[in-house]
Amino acid sequence: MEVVIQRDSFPQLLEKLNRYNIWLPRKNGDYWEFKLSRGKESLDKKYTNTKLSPKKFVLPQTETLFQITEGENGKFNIDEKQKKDSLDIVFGIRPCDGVALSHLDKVFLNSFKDPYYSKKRDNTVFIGLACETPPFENCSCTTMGESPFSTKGLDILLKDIGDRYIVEYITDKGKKLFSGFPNLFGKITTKDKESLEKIKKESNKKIKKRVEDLSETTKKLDIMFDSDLWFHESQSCINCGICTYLCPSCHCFDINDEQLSKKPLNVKRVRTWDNCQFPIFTMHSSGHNPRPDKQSRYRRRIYHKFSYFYKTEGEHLCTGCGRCSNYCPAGINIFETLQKVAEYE
Amino acid sequence: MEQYEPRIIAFLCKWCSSAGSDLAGVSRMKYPPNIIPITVMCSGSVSPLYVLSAFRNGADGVLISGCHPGDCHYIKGNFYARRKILLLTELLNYIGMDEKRFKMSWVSAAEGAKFTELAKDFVEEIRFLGPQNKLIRGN
Amino acid sequence: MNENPYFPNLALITSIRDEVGGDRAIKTFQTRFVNGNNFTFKSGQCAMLSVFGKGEAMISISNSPFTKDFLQFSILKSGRVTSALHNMENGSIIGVRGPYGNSFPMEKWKGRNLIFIGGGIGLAPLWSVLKTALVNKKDYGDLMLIYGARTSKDIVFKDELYDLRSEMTVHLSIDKDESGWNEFVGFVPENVKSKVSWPQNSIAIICGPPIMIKFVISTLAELGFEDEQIYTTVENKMKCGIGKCGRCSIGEHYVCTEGPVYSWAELKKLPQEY
Amino acid sequence: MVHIEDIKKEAKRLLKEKKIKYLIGYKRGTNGLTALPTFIKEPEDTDELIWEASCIQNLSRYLVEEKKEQLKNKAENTLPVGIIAKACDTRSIAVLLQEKFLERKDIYIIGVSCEYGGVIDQKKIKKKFRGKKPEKVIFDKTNNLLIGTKFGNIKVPAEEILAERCIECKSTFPLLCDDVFGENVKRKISEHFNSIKEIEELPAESRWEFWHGHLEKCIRCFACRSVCPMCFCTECVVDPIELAVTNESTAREKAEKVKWIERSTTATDNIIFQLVRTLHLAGRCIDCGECERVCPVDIPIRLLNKKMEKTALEKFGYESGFDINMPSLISNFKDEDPQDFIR
Repeated sequence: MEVVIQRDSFPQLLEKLNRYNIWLPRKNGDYWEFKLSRGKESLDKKYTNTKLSPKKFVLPQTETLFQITEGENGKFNIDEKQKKDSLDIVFGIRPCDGVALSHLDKVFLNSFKDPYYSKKRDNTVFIGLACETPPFENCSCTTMGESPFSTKGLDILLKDIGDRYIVEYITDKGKKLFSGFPNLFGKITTKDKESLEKIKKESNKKIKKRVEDLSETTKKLDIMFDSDLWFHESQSCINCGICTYLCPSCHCFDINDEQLSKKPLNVKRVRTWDNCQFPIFTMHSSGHNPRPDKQSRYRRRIYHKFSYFYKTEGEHLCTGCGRCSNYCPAGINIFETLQKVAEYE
Repeated sequence: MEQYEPRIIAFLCKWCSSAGSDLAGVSRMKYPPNIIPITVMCSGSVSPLYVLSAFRNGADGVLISGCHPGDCHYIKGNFYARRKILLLTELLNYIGMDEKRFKMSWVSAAEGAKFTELAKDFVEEIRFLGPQNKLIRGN
Repeated sequence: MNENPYFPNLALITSIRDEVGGDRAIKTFQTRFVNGNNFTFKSGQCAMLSVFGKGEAMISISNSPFTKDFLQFSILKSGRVTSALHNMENGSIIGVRGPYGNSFPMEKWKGRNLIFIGGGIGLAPLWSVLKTALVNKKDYGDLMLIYGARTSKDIVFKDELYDLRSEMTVHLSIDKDESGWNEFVGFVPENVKSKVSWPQNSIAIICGPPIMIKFVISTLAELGFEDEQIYTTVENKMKCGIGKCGRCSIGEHYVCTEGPVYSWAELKKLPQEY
Repeated sequence: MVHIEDIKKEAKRLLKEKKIKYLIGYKRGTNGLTALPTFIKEPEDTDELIWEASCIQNLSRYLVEEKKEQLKNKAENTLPVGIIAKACDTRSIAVLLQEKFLERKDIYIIGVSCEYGGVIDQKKIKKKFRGKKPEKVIFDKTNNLLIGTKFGNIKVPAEEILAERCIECKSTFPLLCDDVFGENVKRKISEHFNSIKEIEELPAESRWEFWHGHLEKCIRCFACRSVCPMCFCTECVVDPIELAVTNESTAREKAEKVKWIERSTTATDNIIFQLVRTLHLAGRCIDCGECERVCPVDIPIRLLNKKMEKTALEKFGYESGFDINMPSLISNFKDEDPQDFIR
């Protein structure tokens, strides 16, 4: 279902929602990030996309799973900390990052449902903002078979058509959120629909497809595990964690105990982001490492995204947001690797 | 209201300063119990990481004390310490940690009185500054 | 049991037995849950043990599912968590969650001869399946165990191995000769070569260090074993145990959910990242 | 003037005559103006080499990677590795030689002088040329830059688009070179340590706010550590487990490894990580500015190192990266070292 809201009415909408935590994209120095709203605000017209992906709303970098305290005569009490009950509303999720949320859902809500993820997912409303122009040069959602107007993973999608937004409700959760204030929203007109179609067409045109045929890439991966392409592609890699930490779909994590006090024992079991590009990620206690060099780690990242995940979930674990390639210190571009794989003989 | 009692970690070299603090003890010169001494083999063996770790674990002040120049049991350990600690002092100051919370001193095995005086002054100084809350773990 | 898959259920250590001493010490622990009964598991599965304040480690369950009143783990002292476990006493409380992973396809093996091949601490995961096979001895053909350790002191389950000889063939080996040792001297693959002669209708189940597994597999292939006749268990570093955290992955498999038991026919097809 | 054709010719010769194993240099980037590292083995591939103001990276990091691989594989190095190095890059190689991490015979340095220029700051370019894509940057001798775009040349004062470190550069001429291209010229744009003046003059509380605010954002991607040629330890204090584990490591060694900081990205632990890194780089950092360039959350890491550089110079008269025979800053002392801070 689609309705329309005037751009001028947007601050009023925020005001009506002010009992919730509202997150808006805001500029911090040179880059955008999600910040708590200060009240009557609009969505900045200059907004491109956040540098850090919105995965932190459902998979924070640091998250306490539970606290373990030692009681009398060696007994332990385990307190499952799940304090989050308030609703978070995030405005300005780009459709690519919405797609990433749908990937994370596949990982965390399938067998062995993750209660921490699931609770945060339920208590967050993700409001997307379609891209009328691609925010970055490396944007390429179309390569991944998605579009700048994709609705996957989102609750609501806003489409900017100049002086107003077309509001598309995707989930019931989204619909319910705005249902209390009908007078802010108007009916969508034929003219609105026409201008949307025009913008959509333009936008799709502006996004470059960076890999001609991704299905070819996936096919080729089956036969080129031992290729020396991986050595050459990863030669300039420096083993940092930028690509995976900025990636909206990457979700590997670590679990550690952090002692608050020794006697009586008080421990937090903490989950933090982890990273397949770090050498210690897979290292055994014996020192043996199944993926000992950067070539095998880079290969792992590409295979996980474009072969393994595709085999198990039927989708590529990439949204084409381009963050890894925009910010790689060594300038490694994932799309170029994928194209080379597709052309591999 | 209860008086605030600062916690101060003191890294004392085994050969001079630790002996100096012992001398203060056996001579019945009372130094404040706020000082928690940790004996190290040499002031030169104190890594800046120990200092940061002490603050992280709740120290309100950190003292490093070694032999006077020329008296080091290992000939020149305290000279190395002097360089390292100056760098650390400058850096902590630069990031806005209160420089008064971090001190270095030369105390020989015979200077029980100097140690007592130093300890008293340091504790009072920190008491005036209040609890250290910048580099506390978990924050 | 708690619905939260990360929740460690409190368990009491009811017995600790020293197997091997020294730098690479091995101890065998038995545990019982503080509240309620043990979970049911199958041979080959693992459990995540926590020592609070130190962290978690994935350990294979070494008793047979038929013994229901305890869970048994034989643990090599190797890192932070396992060292902490070695420092524990009878009556200490740890956390246990699981069971995780697949199991040995014992139904499928009915009517076949079973050859268990283990090295070092690798006997622990084999022990569960071996004990289960002994309970249903009539379902299987001949049973044989080939087990090797670095020295005679590094042999685990010594007493039980002695008792075992009355029920099945047991071949032991050590890497270098020692006085008083009158069994095979040499590496496990060599022992396999000298003792195994009947690939027909047999299943070989291997567990040990990665390098041993590799060589035993090629030895068995030489002896005429088909890929489908060879089974092994794979160990990779694990953190979550439920197929999410990403580090135990081999290709599209997560060892904690799709593994740890693989036939060589299956494992061969995956990237050799273990 | 540096002519890229000369560099290509020399590179080709070195590879043809098998004087070097391979060459680490720069090639045209595909993503905007920035050059990319390239590893050339075949003489005919030298045509892809470029030299311009977008050759930002300090390639000596890859010498460190090469050395680590060698150590791991216990391989003998037969031929030196060639590297194209700017003045600052040669200073980092100098420190690696001074610390005996690298051996002089294992590297072949093709030094290139930055002359009147330096390298550009991508962020500054992005801001300045919003919408227009710069294609070429040329320096003239008057501290101005000529930027070529589709819309013609634009003249910009150097400090507006040069990287901060280049503005404060001590010397634009490389040292220790086997081959050198370009002239040794004097040029000065700004006083040394100008960049940290502003922070130093703030009151303590504001300094704390500044650094706390920045370091709070750290996501511990460790790009700063990974890109730094001086961060060559096999094991870092911040790693949750020991990296230097081998088959021989005992369980006790592994179990008793001190956890100085936790993996949780709390502000305190982020600050401690960066402070430890800064201290470890004191007297070693040669200000190539790579850590700051790669930081995804824009922490001005360079300004931490700059403070140590200043302290080393002012208090101990020590300057890193110029003399490979000098004992390093903290493995040495002088009797007259300041001690007025000690009671």
